[in-house]
Amino acid sequence: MDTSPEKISDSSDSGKLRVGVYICRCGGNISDVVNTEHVAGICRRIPGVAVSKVHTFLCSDPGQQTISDDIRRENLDRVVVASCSPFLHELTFRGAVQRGKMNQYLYEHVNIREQCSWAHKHDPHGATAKAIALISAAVGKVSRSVPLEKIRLPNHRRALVVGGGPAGMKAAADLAACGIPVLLLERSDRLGGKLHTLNRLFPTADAAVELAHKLASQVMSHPLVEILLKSQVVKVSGFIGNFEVAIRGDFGPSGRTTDVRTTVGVMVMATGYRPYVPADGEFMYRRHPAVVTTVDFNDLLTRRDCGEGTLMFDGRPIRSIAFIHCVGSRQVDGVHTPGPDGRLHAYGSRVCCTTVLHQALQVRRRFPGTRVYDLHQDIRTYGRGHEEYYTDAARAGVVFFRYHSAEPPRVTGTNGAKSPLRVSVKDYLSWGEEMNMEVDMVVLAVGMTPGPCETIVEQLKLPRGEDGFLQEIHPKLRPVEISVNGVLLAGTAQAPMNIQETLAAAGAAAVKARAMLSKEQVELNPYVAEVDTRLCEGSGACLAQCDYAGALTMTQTRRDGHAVRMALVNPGLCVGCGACVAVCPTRAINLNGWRLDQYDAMVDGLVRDIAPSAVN
Amino acid sequence: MIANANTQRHVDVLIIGGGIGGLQAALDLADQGYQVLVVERRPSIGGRMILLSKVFPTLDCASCITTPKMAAAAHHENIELLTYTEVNSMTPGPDGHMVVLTRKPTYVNTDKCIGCRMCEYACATEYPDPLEEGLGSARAISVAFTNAIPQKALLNPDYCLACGLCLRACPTDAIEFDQQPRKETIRADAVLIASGFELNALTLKPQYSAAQSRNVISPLTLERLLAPHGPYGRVLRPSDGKIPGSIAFVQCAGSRDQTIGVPYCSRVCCMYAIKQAMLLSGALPTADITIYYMDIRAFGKGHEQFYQNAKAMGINFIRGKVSRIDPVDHDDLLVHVELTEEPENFLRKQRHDLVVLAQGMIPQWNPSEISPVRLGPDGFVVTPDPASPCATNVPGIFVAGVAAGPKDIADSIAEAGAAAMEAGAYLYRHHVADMHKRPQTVALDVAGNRAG
Amino acid sequence: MAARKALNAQQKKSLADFRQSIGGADEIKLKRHQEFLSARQAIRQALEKQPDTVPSLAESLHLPSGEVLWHIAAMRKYGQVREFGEMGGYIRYGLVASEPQKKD
Amino acid sequence: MAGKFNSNRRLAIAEFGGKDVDLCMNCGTCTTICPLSEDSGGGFPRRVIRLIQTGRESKLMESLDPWLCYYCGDCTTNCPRRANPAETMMAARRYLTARYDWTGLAGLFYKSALAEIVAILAVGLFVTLLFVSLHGPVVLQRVELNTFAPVHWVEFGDWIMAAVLSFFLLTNALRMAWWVLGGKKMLRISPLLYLRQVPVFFEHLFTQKRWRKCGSEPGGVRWLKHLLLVSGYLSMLTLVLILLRWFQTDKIYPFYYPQRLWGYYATLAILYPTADFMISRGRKKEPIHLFSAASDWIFLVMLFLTALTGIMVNIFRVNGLPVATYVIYVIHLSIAVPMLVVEVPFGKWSHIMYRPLAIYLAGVKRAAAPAAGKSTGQAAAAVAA
Repeated sequence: MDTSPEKISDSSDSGKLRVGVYICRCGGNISDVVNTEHVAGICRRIPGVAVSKVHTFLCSDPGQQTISDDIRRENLDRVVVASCSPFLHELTFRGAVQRGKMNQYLYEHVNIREQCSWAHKHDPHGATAKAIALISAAVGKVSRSVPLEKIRLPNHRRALVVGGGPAGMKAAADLAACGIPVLLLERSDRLGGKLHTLNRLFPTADAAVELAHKLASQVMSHPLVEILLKSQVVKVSGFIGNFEVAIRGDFGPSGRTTDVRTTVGVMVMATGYRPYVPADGEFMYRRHPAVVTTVDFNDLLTRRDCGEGTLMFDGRPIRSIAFIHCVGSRQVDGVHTPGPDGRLHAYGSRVCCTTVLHQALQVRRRFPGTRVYDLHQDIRTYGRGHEEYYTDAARAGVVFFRYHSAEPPRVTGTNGAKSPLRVSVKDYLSWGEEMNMEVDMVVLAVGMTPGPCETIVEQLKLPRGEDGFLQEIHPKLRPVEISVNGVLLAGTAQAPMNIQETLAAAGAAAVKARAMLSKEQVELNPYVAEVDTRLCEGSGACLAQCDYAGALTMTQTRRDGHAVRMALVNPGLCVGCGACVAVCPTRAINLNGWRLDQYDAMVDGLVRDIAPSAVN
Repeated sequence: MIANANTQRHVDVLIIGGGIGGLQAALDLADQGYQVLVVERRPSIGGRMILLSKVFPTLDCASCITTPKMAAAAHHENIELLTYTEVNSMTPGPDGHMVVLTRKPTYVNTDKCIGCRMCEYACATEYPDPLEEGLGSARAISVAFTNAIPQKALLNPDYCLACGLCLRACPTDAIEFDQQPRKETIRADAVLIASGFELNALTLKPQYSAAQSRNVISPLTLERLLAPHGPYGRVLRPSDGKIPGSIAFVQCAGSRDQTIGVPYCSRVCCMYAIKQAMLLSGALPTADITIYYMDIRAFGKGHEQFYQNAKAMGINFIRGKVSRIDPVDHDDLLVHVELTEEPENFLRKQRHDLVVLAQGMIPQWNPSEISPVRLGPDGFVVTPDPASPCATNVPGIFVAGVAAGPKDIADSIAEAGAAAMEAGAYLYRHHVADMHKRPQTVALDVAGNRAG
Repeated sequence: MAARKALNAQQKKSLADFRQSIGGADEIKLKRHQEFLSARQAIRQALEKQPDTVPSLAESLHLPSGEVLWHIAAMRKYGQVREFGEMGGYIRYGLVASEPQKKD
Repeated sequence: MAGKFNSNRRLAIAEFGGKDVDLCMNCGTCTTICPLSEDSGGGFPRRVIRLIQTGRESKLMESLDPWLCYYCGDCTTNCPRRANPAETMMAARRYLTARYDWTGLAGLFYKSALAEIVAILAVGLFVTLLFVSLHGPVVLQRVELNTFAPVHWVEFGDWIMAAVLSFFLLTNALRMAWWVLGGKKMLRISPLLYLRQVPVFFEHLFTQKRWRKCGSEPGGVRWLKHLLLVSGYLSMLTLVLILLRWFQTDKIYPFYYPQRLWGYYATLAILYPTADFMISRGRKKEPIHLFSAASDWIFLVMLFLTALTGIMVNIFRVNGLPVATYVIYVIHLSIAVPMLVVEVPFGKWSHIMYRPLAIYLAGVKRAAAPAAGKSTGQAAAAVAA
């Protein structure tokens, strides 16, 4: 292949450019496989490259400093960083570039960790060659970059909180406390959510209802919080700062079901969880009246007619209870069958162990004559004050049995009769011996499954994790944000949590929401489609391909004195997917930052033969 | 930005602890427009996390998560960092909290130091580096670590021989042997405690023979061994540099044990042991790796799958609490354990090259000695109001992360956000009450549009 | 390496004051430093002959193997030794041929 | 394996001092910290604890584990839940002693200190009354103990008492063997096997040698003290039961004469350890001494007082104080007899028989079931080896 520098500078302006290439060792993550020094050496040969350096941790402060210093000192006008996934650090380096007083969109990120060193661990030479090719492509692309500016759109400084449970109330209260108006939606007719189904909270033994009242009074008394009960989102579109929401509910003067539309800047998803419902016949559930879930059992314990001294259920005394842990949690492929949602609940539900011990302890304390058996896999009393429940339950005489997931306990009994239930378990606290027990009641410790939020999830295309819960961007970098900018996660919509964790997550979501709403305008990345008004012939092919309602529209305008139909992009709604670019017959539509000529330059860069000698 | 000290000044929030929790809270508060001062007792921010290898359950490298937050905090216009600084007292008053700090002498003028490390290369004295858990060496004057913030040299007077070699080597004359500790008083409207944890002593249980064998190590030591920039650049055992062929993780070695005063669960040990076991099996593909445990507490998002993956990878999980570890010949260790799930031959003495003790998490700092902040019987800060999980008993003092009980990184970060929110709301009320200070309310109509 | 500069009067004074304030280079410190230097020197000399493993060095130099490993780790950090393959479950370390150089 | 878990029954181990057994989370620390567990192969104390937690009485009755524990307390010191496994083992021994005893008196005494004290007082009163009504002539000029209490009468009483005690002890031992060897199955074991293991019984009875391994510290001292006590007790028993005519005499031998030396040895061998044990129990420094049941105290006090009054009889006699000698003699017997009658078959002292018997039975069990690989068989193998 012809690699004469003249030809390359013919096809681009690289001759005049000064590109800085920075290669990260990632502390060995990259340099253990990719020969980073060699890559840097080769990259110096790429036309236009003025600086090519290696650093151990480019993302560290000294690493970033090197880049911003070089921009000034070496007069760089383009920067390429070859490091980890752009998902992690593209923004980091854009910041460094900006600090060097360069337009941040003249920056290109190359992933030589996930795509080179990790993917080709056993082929260092190949990985090194691939790294060179990718950097070369990026140099080509960045050479064709033009300075871009963030898209600035008005910011509606108002938050929508979906869900009036503890997470929703907490997020709403926090935001309102900072002067941000909040619209709080709740499907049911009262605030409080699952707090009403709980009895005492662990580990403080505070009454759940008191907490519900406290949080509810915080939001109800605050003038900035508008509460809509018996209402839910039926339609949602838009983007950060500008979500258009249609809400249906029993509000307004007529009390009839009506729809209202409103605009909010951010949305907090506090849609909560649903307890797992055992399948018919799972541990005799729904086959025997005395097989209940921890939710049912909690109700029973709060009822006045549950007995004094002796626990009463269905008019008969309960003298022995077996609690079975991990019902609908920690399911194993091959042992369990997927539930009605088609999912295997492989995850642990975090709170059920302490819930069981909490209930078991209450039984032993309130009804000392009742024998309590606890059948678990692992006791996961992880939280502050939780281990005490385990110790106290043991001290109170709860007898523990440990089973393995492949050999779950078996519950048998005659259908519907008031006969005792028989529970058999292979007990690994007794060297795997089979244990049989007759009990009057079996309580199934059910886990959490994602709460109802289908409409919003579908319309905003929110991602769910393997477990079905809403998936955050990154558990540590951006723990309460989801890939749709402006939508935040609060509480058990994201994952099983206990009350304190839920409130903390809600606070974390609120703080992000407040930061997002603190700006006069929202800033969006400029990676959106742009129509070349000289070339567009109004074919409408782009519109047919566009998946994002409102992102593309056709307008009538005048060109050279003629009325023409032309495509128009709404930059707030365009996600930059590029579907329109591919179908335009006149190449009139392009994606900023990813223009077609940049792709051409990338291809040229990929095949550029700059390393004739073998990679060592 | 890195601070210059004045004698007394005012900030909106003073954050105690520059670890991941403190930094996250600082960023969240600064993004809301508050002036934040972060006080860190060590030479660099980044806390424990910056010294870890990779983190569960995503197996991201710890540096890759921590360094950008460190850099973001260092560059944030609303954040000021004071490293190598201790908090002496914290007194609530009508005008906020008066916090007295001591800035320890680094013997290096941070304005002049350019972090070139010439002094470090010139220095002739080395000592076991506490940041490497004693396995690596540090020189008497050195930059804390490669990606430390600030990148400034620091002199350790305990090891300095006052030979003057560094003075001669420094290109900017930054070394100042006449530095003294400086007191400074800060008036802060709110204080956020994010002082983190330490592990209880490795030698706490003499039955585990950590005083007798260098191969009974702390999990933080193993983090350093696994870290890309670790002391040996690979996993070797500390007694003699052997490539370990058999590694044991002894869980609940410093928690869930009433004989050592830590009855609670340290919450993270199961997961980091699994993570370390996975990383070890990557670094030492032929090694036998065993985790001795009582309950595997993989409770968080993605944790159970992580545990199942580790089992599928061939890591041995044995249920039984190790009662004793005896040093035997060739620096090996004999682990006494009952395989509680085995019907036969359940009493075992298993030989291992290296043993990692899951020490218990205890608070790093006790604020009750210098302030009215109350602690629970476990020594962690209490948060009496269930509706405000980050508020302490003192109005205006908040707590986040492990200072309020053991937590993993993800939970600490979430809680830091919540604490920032509560501190922000507190400040907002504070400022609204005193409109002269900061008129910040925005009038809005019902539809949420700005009215003016 | 930066050229060694002469100290000015003020620097000399502050250095002398500092020496006094930390109790001077007292005997314990000096002894510790002497031991450190002699161990480091002995290891360097042994490695000049040929690359070696930690236990083997420890045996021939009559030093605790943990201490030898610490020195090797330090020398590795400052670019003075590198790995020369594996032997019997241990790494062989040898001197870096060129001048000692800094890392990063 | 069939499910033997009895969900309707909890073993009443708490009444015998096993108050913390429910706290155990089965982590296994106790079993591996125990210096005897491995030799015994049985995995105690956790196995015993688990049997109690799950209410499997028949398995517990079968188990020899409680008798293989000598209570060093290491398990209790190391227990992360403070579930006090050592005391659970002690309680299990009390429980088993009560179950072996067909009269039900052992159980009654363990559960009620009052009952035990009343029984002791009753027997003591009976002995006192016996002397008050039946004693011989009281010679005041010089000490004539054999006139006051003729030795052949006393000896006769001794023999009757020995016979009664042996009857209770042996029937209880038979019950123990019945459970341990699996009921009727014990009849199928060849008498030769029983005979062959007899030396094991006596070896362990006299030496208590397994104890040497018990406890991490203070290595063997407790065993030596205990051995001293056993030797003193057995010496005294020999003197009283077999050599009484030689021992209870009005003749005053020279100091070095074996009869006096033997007596002094036996007295001191009882006095020193009992005093030492009582002081330790009072101080509660070691785990073994932390929890003292009433039965522990009663046993020690009675034994101490027996030896103390015994030596006082001798002192008064040698110094020629007739009244004091006769009175203290009556007191001595009023303490010694109830101590023997109550404590030996029904009280704490019975362990002197059950321990070696357990090791003996383990040997028999192993010999009878050569292929046994399971817990108790294994224990037997290891113990008898």
